[in-house]
Amino acid sequence: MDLTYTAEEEQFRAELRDWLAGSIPPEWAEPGFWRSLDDDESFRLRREWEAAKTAAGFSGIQWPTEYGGRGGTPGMKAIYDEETVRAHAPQTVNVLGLTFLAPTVMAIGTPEQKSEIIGPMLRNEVIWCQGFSEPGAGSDLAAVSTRGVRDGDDFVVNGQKIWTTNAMHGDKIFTLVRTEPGSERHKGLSMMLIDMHQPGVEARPLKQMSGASEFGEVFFTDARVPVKDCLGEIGQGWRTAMLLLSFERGASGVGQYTEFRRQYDEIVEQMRRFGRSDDPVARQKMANCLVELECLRYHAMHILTQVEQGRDLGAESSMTKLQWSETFQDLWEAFDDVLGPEASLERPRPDVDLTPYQAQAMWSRSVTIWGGSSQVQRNIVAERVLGLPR
Amino acid sequence: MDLTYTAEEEQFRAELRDWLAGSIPPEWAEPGFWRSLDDDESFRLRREWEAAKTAAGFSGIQWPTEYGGRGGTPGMKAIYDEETVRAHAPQTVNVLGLTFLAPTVMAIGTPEQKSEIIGPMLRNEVIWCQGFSEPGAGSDLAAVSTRGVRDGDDFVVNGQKIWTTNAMHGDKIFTLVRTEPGSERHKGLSMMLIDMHQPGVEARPLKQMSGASEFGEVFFTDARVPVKDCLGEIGQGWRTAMLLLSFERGASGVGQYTEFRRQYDEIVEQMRRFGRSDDPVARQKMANCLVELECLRYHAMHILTQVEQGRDLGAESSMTKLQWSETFQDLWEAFDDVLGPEASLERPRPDVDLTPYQAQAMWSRSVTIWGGSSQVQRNIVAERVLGLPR
Amino acid sequence: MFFALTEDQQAFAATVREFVADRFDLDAVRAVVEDPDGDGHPMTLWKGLADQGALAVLVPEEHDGLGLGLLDAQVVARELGAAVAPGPWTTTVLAAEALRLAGSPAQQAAWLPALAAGETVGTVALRGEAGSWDGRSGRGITVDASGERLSGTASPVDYPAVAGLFVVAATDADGAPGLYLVEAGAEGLSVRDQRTYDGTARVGAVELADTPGELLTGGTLSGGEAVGAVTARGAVLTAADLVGVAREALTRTVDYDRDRKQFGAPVGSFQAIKHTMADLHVGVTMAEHAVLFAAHALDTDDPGADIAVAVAKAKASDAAWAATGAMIQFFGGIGFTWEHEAHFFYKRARRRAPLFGSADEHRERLAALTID
Amino acid sequence: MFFALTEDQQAFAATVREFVADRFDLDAVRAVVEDPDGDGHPMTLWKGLADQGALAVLVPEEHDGLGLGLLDAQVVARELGAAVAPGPWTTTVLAAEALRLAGSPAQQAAWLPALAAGETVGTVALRGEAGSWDGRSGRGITVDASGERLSGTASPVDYPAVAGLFVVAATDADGAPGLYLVEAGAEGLSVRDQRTYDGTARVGAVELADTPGELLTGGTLSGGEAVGAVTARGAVLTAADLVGVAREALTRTVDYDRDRKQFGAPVGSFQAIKHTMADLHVGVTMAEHAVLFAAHALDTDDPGADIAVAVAKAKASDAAWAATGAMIQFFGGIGFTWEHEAHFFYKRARRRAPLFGSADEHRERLAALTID
Repeated sequence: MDLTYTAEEEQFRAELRDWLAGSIPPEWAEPGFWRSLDDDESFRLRREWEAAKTAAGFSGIQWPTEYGGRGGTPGMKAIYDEETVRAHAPQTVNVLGLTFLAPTVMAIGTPEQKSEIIGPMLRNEVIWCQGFSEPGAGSDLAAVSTRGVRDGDDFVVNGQKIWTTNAMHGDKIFTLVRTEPGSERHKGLSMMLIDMHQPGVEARPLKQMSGASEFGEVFFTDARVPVKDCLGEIGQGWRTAMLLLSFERGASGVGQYTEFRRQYDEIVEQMRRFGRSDDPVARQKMANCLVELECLRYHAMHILTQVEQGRDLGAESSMTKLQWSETFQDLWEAFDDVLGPEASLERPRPDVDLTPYQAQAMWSRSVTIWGGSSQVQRNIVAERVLGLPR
Repeated sequence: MDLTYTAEEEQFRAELRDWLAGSIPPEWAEPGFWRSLDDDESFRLRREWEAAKTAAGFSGIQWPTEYGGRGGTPGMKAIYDEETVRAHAPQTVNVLGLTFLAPTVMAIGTPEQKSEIIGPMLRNEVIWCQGFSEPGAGSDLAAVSTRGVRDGDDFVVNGQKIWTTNAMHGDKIFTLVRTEPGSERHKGLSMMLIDMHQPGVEARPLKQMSGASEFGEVFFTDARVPVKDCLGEIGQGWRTAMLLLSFERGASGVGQYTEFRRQYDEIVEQMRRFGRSDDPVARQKMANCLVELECLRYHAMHILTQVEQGRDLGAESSMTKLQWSETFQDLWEAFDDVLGPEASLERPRPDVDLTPYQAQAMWSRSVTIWGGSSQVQRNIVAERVLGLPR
Repeated sequence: MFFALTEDQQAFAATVREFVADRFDLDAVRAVVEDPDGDGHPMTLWKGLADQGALAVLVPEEHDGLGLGLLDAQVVARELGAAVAPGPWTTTVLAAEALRLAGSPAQQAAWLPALAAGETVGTVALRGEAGSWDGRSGRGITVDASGERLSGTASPVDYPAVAGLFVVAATDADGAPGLYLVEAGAEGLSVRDQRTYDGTARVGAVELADTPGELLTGGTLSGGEAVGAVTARGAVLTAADLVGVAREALTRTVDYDRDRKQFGAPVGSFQAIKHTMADLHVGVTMAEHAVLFAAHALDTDDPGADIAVAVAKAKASDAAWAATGAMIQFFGGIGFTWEHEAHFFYKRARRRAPLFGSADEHRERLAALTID
Repeated sequence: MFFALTEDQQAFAATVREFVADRFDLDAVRAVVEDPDGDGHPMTLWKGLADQGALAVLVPEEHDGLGLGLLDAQVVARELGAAVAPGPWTTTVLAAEALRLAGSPAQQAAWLPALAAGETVGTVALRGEAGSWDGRSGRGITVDASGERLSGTASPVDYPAVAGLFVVAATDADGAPGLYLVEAGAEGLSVRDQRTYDGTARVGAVELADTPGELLTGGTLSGGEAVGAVTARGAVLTAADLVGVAREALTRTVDYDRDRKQFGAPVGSFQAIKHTMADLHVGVTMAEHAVLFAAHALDTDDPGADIAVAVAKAKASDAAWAATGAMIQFFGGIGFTWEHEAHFFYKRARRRAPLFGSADEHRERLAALTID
């Protein structure tokens, strides 16, 4: 065991920390800050801050320098995740593009796609959305009804996607379209890169139970997509999708731990405020969340080690998803539980605004659903890790 | 709501209580008493006591008087269950015969079967075993490999049954045998009543993890069974079995509650002894068991009402099984948990013998397996009560 | 042995259920939820409930009530929970119960007819901010030496803004607890809106500053017994509401997953989901039993009533919490949207679960009753 | 970043695993279990472990040890747990750790070589009967004013009957805790057999009556710190044992259910069982991580070591409890029989889970560290 980073990595941490200290105003650290802005304003602020971050050399940490990345190590990426959370940096606006699309384009994109997509994405000149789910399909990504019909050099696309993050601020969307009429499930799909600024594409916000709108719906009505804007082979969209999803597997647990651990402390602070911190039963519940949080931290170090050793994580990422999502949900379940009747009041006292906490607690209900529900992840662990029969 | 019993029923209670007070020696109430005897001695004592109970008119409470029963009400049966537990009466030796076989014989037995089976069973002259499970089949009762081949007026039976209660003390066994060669699952089975005192039948005790042997295995090697000793039609054994199992559905929850509630108090007593009764976390765990125990009590009253109203309980008995078995297991899980390191010691102090408690805790692991595992019961509730698709 | 509702009680339940379904469906609920600045007290619903005697159910006949029991009242609570219906029904009934149990004939005559008719909205203020329901950690409100002036803060109080009458638990100068009547508009009384995420309710803190209050006295119960009796009835009616929420959440989830397809099969055919639903069904059924028993135990002064109330509230709180969480999970993404009704159930369950004592508090109460 | 065992450590684990599999399989375990009057200390196993350096692993090289860390030692604990192997390995290692951490050079020289070679069996007596592991509720043993005579009772103590050396936590006349050496056969020392249902261990109460004891002093740690350090190491090694039990229980269950058929399909294809196994796999994996981290944290004096130890013990206790309970359930009836090995795992997990602090006690410790 050696849980330290290299000197070069620590040097990177110092530089990043410096830059973050200078670029993040103190008010961004307040729990309610981002909720206090309207959606467009919040997005604009984040977009600009992140473009500046790219200019300062702190984006695309592990990307090759030829793509404008930093060419860093997995350790640097883990440090990046940790330090940005610690500094209260805002959520990445291009998260799905950066996580999924960019590495896929690097791997199988045409030269034109590489040059047209990656740089502008990194500089936030183009915001990418992901369109993976369709209404009612949930975690079943092969249930694609959106269809594309060839018309000269274009496909004409009709259909609907749902649970699209940043749908209202997206410029382009990558999405699976059924291009072989009559095909079923994983066959006959193509991965398309679709310009959202055209008459045939309409995005609508999807309001969540918390009142916020992190997600949206995207409707395609005779949207036109040039054939050259397919990523990977036409008809082989499922293979592209699987490659794309494989890039989810990384060392993000370090950042998640840092974030959730801070949330733990914030909940503890509220327990103290409302006289609950001496209750032995409430203490057990919180401490059990801490057990799982610390395990997430160790797991992140384990995964980082695997990545550094060049091992394929494969189905292990399903364990990571289960651990972080269930732990996060349990933590906010504990918030509701240990604060008693105060938990559901927006302002239990005139000087206390619990709405940011309540929004987090409600958001926590979604994390076991999206990105492959806990039920789907358990199937994967049982079948692919433990080898139980289908 | 009217949670009282009729005057006639209360009169029955008074009589039964009187008789029990006079027939049960005080030492039978001590936790370790029955374990202190050897198996044969314990069985003999119980058999004799119960024969006396029959003679006193306190067996077959709900059975018609023509069969030697008392012709009582469901309420009297509930009172019987409650009072026998309260008086520390021993477990019935003919339990599976009385519960399952006798009512089935009354319903579909031949006149000879009725006269030959029911009276001797009630007087404990013949002890009946049940042979429902086969090795490895678990809750899958249709997985019957034991086969019977017609030879003149007999069937010649070969095969093996497992999890047979009282196997070492049984005189006869009722069991499913595959009488149509090549048949599968529910088809081609016959319910046979087999004399265990013949060379072709051997019973072996099955030692449990607690060291006790409530169960045994029964081996058939060219055992001979007269054709007239089939119950119900030949080849229709599954139908007979389903009828038989339907008699499990009754008001037994009242007795179970009484027993488990006493066990709760016994565990509390040990908590006090070992200084654990003030621990708020241990108190939560015990109190949660109490919540479930009290719910079992209410549920028993609900079921008794249904029975008195003549309603068919159907799949509702799966809920009863889940509630009592999971609650009982949780209660003894709490014993292990709240007593800490003392829980696993047979004699933590010279004057304290925990072995009867530990045996109970280990026995509690079996109740979610036999009689249809919790998994099987959940399937039944989901499909037959909630109507979810297979 | 008859552990069930009578035909009359079942008919009463059906009447309330049909009325609410006809006249106050989920669209009507949504209108209240989406108007958080509104009073959350729709008159169509209130008048209909009054017409059906739902407000008079526990009030003695001599005060224009129906003179029925808590078992009858819980029928209404359950239907309102199942319909996630807004309004001050529970608190009005509890205020009337306080008067019935602890009030003098004059106090009863002054208020009960108006409460039974729905002309006056009542509410109860039993807990100090961040305090416990049993007063162990002190009450929020104290009475001065005159015995007639109250000061302090109580929270959460349901529907304080529309209440005409407040029943307040307070500690007098000798440290003795008791229930006091405070009228809306009384000197020094102010209501601070605390706003809850449960849009089917309106909640505030009640702040009293040397406010005139009248001790409930001369009835069957007084002092701490009276406070305890009203809290117990609040626990049972809240448990009934939660059971209604839980049952309806489960039924809707089962109905949806019976048909919804994923991976080529109905979601409800996946065993892991079936088993979750089966366990929830058992849990909700047990909670239903427990609420019936607890209501009956209070109606009949059963010596085990203390245990029964704690069991019912603990079980119903847990069942509602579990069933509504599962509702969101097993509706998939759609259950997480504002447009879907799942969050009405979820938020109502979360808010009400700790009222009149959380599951943990009631379990500790059970420990005190059976271990100490 | 390297969060894993080194190749050397993996090779060490493989050596221990293969030795135990070859020379001390489940039949050998059964022989010990079925001879409860025997000493539970088979020499084949003990000598083999000594030959492999498994007893010397933590002992400094100047005392004939290997001078390795807890990370290396937990490798052995885990393999012994997976093999449900009997014997006083854990307690002997802990006694040596007490000497290493708190003993004077002379005390170390007197005992460590014999402990490292397996010539002397050591054990630790840290808890009073029905007490707590952290001494909050007082210790079972006190020291008289001379500082050299000990009286009282400690329990549970593993393998007291075969121990040549006892390391005893006791409170002196000033109320200060410390670790004392007591030799087998000392005046006033008696061992009361308490017998446990876990046949893979032998347990008793150690009763001292004015028994001569020697304070461990002159080492790196002393007093309460020394007691705490040995308890922490006991917690981590027990957690490692429990993780071994849990992983092996899960692996055996998965292997069995992959093939076993019911209702015409492999039991392991039923989704409810798959999901239970998946959750157990995640839980056991997290416990594995936690034990590695805690051992490393103690080895490196990490400032977060207190948290790490509590996390590891809480998680491992829960994981072993859950995995062995599931083993019985999902082997079906056979897992409940004496002939089957499931009960070795189940009983070992149950007995060891509360040792050196239960999951609840360690969670309370976490609360104290992060909430107070």
